[in-house]
Amino acid sequence: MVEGRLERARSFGSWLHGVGPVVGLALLCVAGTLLNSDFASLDNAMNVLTRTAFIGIIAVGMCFVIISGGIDLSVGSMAALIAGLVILLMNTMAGWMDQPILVVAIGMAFSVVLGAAFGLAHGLLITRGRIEPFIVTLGTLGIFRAYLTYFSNGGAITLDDSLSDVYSPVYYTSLAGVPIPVWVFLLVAIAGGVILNRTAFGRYVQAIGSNEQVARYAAVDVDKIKVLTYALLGACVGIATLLYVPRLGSSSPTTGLLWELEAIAAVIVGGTALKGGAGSIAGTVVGAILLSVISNILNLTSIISVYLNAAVQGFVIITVAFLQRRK
Amino acid sequence: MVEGRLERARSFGSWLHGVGPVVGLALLCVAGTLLNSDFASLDNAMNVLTRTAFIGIIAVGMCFVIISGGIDLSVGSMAALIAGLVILLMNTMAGWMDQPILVVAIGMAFSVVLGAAFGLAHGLLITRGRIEPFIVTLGTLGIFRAYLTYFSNGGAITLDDSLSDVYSPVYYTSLAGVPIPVWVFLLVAIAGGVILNRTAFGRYVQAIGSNEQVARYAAVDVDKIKVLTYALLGACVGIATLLYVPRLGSSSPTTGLLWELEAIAAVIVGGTALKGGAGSIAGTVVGAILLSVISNILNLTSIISVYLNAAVQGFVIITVAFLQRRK
Amino acid sequence: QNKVNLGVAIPAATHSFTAGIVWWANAAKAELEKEHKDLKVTIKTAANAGEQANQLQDLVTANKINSLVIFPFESAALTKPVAQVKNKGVYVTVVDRGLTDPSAQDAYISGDNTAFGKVPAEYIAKALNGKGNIVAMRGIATTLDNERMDAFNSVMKDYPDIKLLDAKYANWNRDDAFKVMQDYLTRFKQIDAVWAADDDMAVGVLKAIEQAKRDDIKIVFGGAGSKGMIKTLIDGKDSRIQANVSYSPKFIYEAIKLTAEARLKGEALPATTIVPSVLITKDNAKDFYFPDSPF
Amino acid sequence: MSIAVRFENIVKEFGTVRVLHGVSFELPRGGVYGLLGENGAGKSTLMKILSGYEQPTEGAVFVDGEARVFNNSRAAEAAGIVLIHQEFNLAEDLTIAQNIFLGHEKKRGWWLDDAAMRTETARVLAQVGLDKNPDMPVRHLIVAEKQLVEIAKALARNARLLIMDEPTASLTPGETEALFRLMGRLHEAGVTIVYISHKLDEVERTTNEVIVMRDGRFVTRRPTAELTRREMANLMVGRELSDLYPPKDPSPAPSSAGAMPRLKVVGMTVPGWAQDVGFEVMPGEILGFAGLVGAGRTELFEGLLGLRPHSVERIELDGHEIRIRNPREAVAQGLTYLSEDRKGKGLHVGFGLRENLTLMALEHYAKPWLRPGDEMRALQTAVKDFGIRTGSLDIRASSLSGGNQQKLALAKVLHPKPKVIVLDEPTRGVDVGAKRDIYFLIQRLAREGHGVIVVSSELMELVGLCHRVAVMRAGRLEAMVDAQHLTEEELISHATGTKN
Ligand SMILES: Nc1ncnc2c1ncn2[C@@H]1O[C@H](COP(=O)(O)OP(=O)(O)OP(=O)(O)O)[C@@H](O)[C@H]1O
Ligand SMILES: Nc1ncnc2c1ncn2[C@@H]1O[C@H](COP(=O)(O)OP(=O)(O)OP(=O)(O)O)[C@@H](O)[C@H]1O
Ligand SMILES: [Mg+2]
Ligand SMILES: [Mg+2]
Repeated sequence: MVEGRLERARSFGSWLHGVGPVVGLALLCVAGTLLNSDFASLDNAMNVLTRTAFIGIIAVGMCFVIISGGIDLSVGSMAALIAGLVILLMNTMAGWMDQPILVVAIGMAFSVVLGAAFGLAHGLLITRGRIEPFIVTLGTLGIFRAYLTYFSNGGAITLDDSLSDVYSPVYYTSLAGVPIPVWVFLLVAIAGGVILNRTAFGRYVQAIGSNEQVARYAAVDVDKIKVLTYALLGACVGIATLLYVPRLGSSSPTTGLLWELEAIAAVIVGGTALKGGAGSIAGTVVGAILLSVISNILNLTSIISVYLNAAVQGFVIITVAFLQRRK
Repeated sequence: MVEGRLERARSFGSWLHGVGPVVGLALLCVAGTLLNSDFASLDNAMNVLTRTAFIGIIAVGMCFVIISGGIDLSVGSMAALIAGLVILLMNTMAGWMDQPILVVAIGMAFSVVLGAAFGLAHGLLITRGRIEPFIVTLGTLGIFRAYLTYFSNGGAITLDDSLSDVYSPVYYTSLAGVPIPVWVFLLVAIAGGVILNRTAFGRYVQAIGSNEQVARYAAVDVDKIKVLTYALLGACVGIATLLYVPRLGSSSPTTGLLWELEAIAAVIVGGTALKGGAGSIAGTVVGAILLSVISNILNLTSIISVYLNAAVQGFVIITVAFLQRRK
Repeated sequence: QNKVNLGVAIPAATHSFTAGIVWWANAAKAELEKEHKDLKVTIKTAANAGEQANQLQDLVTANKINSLVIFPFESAALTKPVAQVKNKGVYVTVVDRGLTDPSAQDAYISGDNTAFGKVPAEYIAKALNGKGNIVAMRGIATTLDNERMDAFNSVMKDYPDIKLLDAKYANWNRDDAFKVMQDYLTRFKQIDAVWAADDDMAVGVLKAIEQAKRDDIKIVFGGAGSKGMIKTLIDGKDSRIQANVSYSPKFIYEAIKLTAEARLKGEALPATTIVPSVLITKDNAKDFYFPDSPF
Repeated sequence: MSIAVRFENIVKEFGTVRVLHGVSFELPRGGVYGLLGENGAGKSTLMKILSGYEQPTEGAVFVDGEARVFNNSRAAEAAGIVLIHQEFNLAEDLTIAQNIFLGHEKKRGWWLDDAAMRTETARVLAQVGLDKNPDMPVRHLIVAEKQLVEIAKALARNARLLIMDEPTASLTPGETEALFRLMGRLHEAGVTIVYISHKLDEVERTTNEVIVMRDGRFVTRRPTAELTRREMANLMVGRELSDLYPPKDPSPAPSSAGAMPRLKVVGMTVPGWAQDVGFEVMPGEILGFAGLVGAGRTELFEGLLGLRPHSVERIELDGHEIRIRNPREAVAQGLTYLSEDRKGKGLHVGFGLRENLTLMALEHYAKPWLRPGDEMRALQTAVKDFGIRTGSLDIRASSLSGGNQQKLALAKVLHPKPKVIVLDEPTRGVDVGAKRDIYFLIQRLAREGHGVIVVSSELMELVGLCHRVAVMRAGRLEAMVDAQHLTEEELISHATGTKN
């Protein structure tokens, strides 16, 4: 009896807690609709979701890394470098062969493989090299962007027009009224949720973040799992990039700037603790959407000085976090 | 016998560990001298130390926050906003009264007080509001910079010439051959070291970072100590700012960009773990100097493409961290 | 002939325009050092004002320069550091962003930020016959961006029937411009022209318009004359790209060349040289097309 | 000097769960009181209330006749009430001296007086018999040493009422003796002592009076002299307990008689901890490991699992040579290890019970997706099999009482169905009833043909349970005592090296 009540109280508490970002998002949506009726249009919703897709997909991968007790500051640079390399590869291949579709397909595969490889390198430096993830990825943050700048001479690397025509539907087409990036985002999020909550790997990730020592004693291959989380994040960055390239068909040293902060913020706003141990993919998705809705609303209205946009974002983030603060 | 050896081996390990950044710095200095003989000149050394002073002073404060298990992403924006507000205040006061020295003195005091106040606000939001430090300071990162942009109308806030003449000696004068900012840096570092290792406050900061629950059980006023660490960091930002203003005499929305990353990197490169619990001010100072020596060497040589500067920095940071990796 | 040790301090290649600056500076170095044995050029790129100030110190202390060409990261912030360099007897040429205290420089070579805002305003106003809705993009909050925006607004004051619907920051970044434009399109049902204020941002703007399949926008006016946009203009590939305004990073090349050659001869430069920003249309576009530059 | 305490109708609720239902009793000044009760009876909770770590939901604590409210431990300590925690409360990054004085730093003016704190620390460490440099970080201490630091911490507080919550759970006889001598001195000096332990022989030896709690209620109090251990046990569990140890099965045939050992280890060296140790355990055999604190037993087995750098000549499992580089390979081959450090190495205290239970055997539940339903059923079975007492199955492991956490940890390492199990201090902090359950469980495992290795500092337990006992001293295998010679005296003499 008593316990039943307790359980209910507790699960209500944790429900409220989990539901914090959702409440925040709902309030924002109401505010958005009041400020500009176009906010609630389907087109706008699709725009917002589509542009959330990149950060959202990266945030899903980041969620694993953060739950396992790690961090990755390099994702923005990594995305930019992958985009640049993929474009260079596709442009080169287009000179050799005459099947743009094949070229694009190879480019897309390359994007994911490259991302996973970069993630793997991070993982190995962190586990074998025994270096703090913060340092490793701060280092590669600089390295990736520097190489992109080097390859592009500081300018933009641009996809050939012929390829661009073949590739751009990947970003601009809709299936059943929903743009492809949103579908991919959805699939990645579902896959992430399933992996985190329904596989041994996901359980191990949580166990490592909660207490690495205990996990090691419990026969968890801590190093392997950590390497895998970084590789998984890398693959997510690769997927985000393969959706990003057809959008503007170019990569430049400004591509992906501060994505790391956005992705980490999405995860944390979504209710995952920075120290790891536990977290939720659903929360992360909501967090990512919430962040892009804020700037969408700011773009749709002009009630506040443009100078203060960042301030509004700051206030909203803090407020949402306050709504879901832990007891 | 066995124990003696073991003891020795262990303390040698921790000595090596602590000495890692120093070794890294020494190697860098050798490399610098080989690449450009002027590197080893006194002038150059003073230049490097002077410019390290800002980040170094902030890093000393950041070291406390990180040891206590927190983080502050807002320091760069905070410095920029403080600089802007201090300049506005001084310009306004210069209109009222005719004693530029007094005006500058008031401005300097205001700088430190404002920093401490911002830090206090962070601390209260984190402890009373029970919000993750990452979120709170990510929020204020945006808020501070937005307000600076607002006050400057997107441009720069510039110190009046009359004041500038009075103020600039604070940055440009030397005492006993050592520029004032270096003296201040030294004092702040020594004070930081003493506070961390010789006061109850410092002890509590380490205890909280190591195990908050244990600290709470030991009747340590965890919330108060946390608030104080943020206020201390804020005051350090204020001090750094009061040295920064006479240097460039202006503040704009690009002032202090990414300082947070540099300050955190200095702390971590200096051997403090991001999860807190233990760390050293000396290491932090060495870390900060190391980071500016890297870019100094890059400035003094032109062997590598300018595009790759960031890559070199990344490699060096990772290498130094590797040298002092924990077993 | 004098020996000239010339330092060049410019912003790092963080977006296309500054990449052009870096490229042209390197081109000048390669060309001039080959031509003159007595000339040494050292180029430093900085990611922020503080770093640039550091580099000035290093150029003087360690590289021992006697002439400096600087593209200040920020006018106000670099005034004092540049003055210090000049006090050490270095000849200083300032490019593009003028210092707040002109006595800190020997010569000033500048692009024309006023024209950068004025030219598009005039072009758009005329093309719309003084009537219509426009939206604008702004870069990163800086003095320079303010100058351009103010110039644009001052022209538009004379056209009361042209409505500037909104002007938001898109950080001289393609992605941000894409997002801002998407939201403009959601918000405003009738837009006649877009002042994208930079060719990078224009790329994002065009993609957003394409995606929304909107045909009300007749003009997208970028700025600075990147090779991609100039090519589009020459080829007439996009009816919305009708004109551009020159603000070529090539002026860093001119500045280095003029300074180096004058110093080699021991001469001084005129106190101020303005490289005019002019309207680029299909007719004169070829003169502004540099396919090898990254910009 | 000493103080008296009275509890009046103390009620404590966590959320809506009531764990203390109005406890009232008195502790007159100067006595040594044994506080007995099953796991989860509420002993630790009541003592935390007394010492300011928790606040009662209802009721009051009277100290020397005066109602007092202690808002934190510092307030209680100011009144002379000091608690030695059951679970360690040490900041791993700080040194021994820093931990001992945490929250009570000695100062000279503004500055910490480290020299004085170091001297004082050396003094209290000497009292508890721990020979360590006060400047050593606590991270480098082994479990028993941490326990001694906890005790030393309390001594440095000048207690007038000292509460010891299972202080000997991780101590071996030597340290325990030293502790008892210390208690004797404190008692003479007039300190009131509350002693909580599941080791009834210790309670019998050290206390004047026992107080029994059950299910959050006061049950009874009796002068210790009037009670036998069995009576104490019966009072605790509220029913008649039969023999603590199961009847011993005959020793299985040794390998010299041609049988195949389950596990055979030859020439195992863990540098700095254990040298050239070899042993074997037969199917159905319970092999004990005895030794003083610091004898290297824990490290030997951590080395065997690949958790420490080590070298080994040969490991055989059922006659096949195997290699073990990490715990995962060990589990895969059929060897699991229960750590003595429950909080630091044994359980994810922030996880639910289900996640803890199945962590080592997740592949059984991942086909390829995990099935929480199956896991839940496994938990229900385990709760029944191991007698884990908990109101709900849906709580975090940290909300279990200490003994119940131990049972959960045991269930966890048995979950992958190993062939050989190494149990390091399996009954630490477990009440007699539960201990008995665990002993019978160990016997059942042996009967099923498992090889069972029990590392324990409780000699009685080894004598009562094991077929053979290996005794380690200073990193070497000193002796292998077989069933005929198995007595506490024999084990102690080998462990201390006084056997000639
Ligand atoms: N923080 C908490 N939240 C919820 N329940 C708790 C908490 N702490 C203790 N309990 C519950 O209170 C009851 C009493 O626990 P307590 O630790 O006092 O038992 P104990 O008598 O010390 O047992 P043991 O002999 O195992 O140490 C247990 O059922 C336990 O699960
Ligand atoms: N912190 C230490 N520094 C140096 N030597 C140590 C330290 N701790 C233990 N030793 C030594 O290491 C060896 C093994 O000690 P350990 O306590 O791990 O053995 P154990 O038998 O597992 O003890 P326990 O009974 O606590 O399980 C001993 O020789 C001991 O003196
Ligand atoms: Mg207890
Ligand atoms: Mg042991």
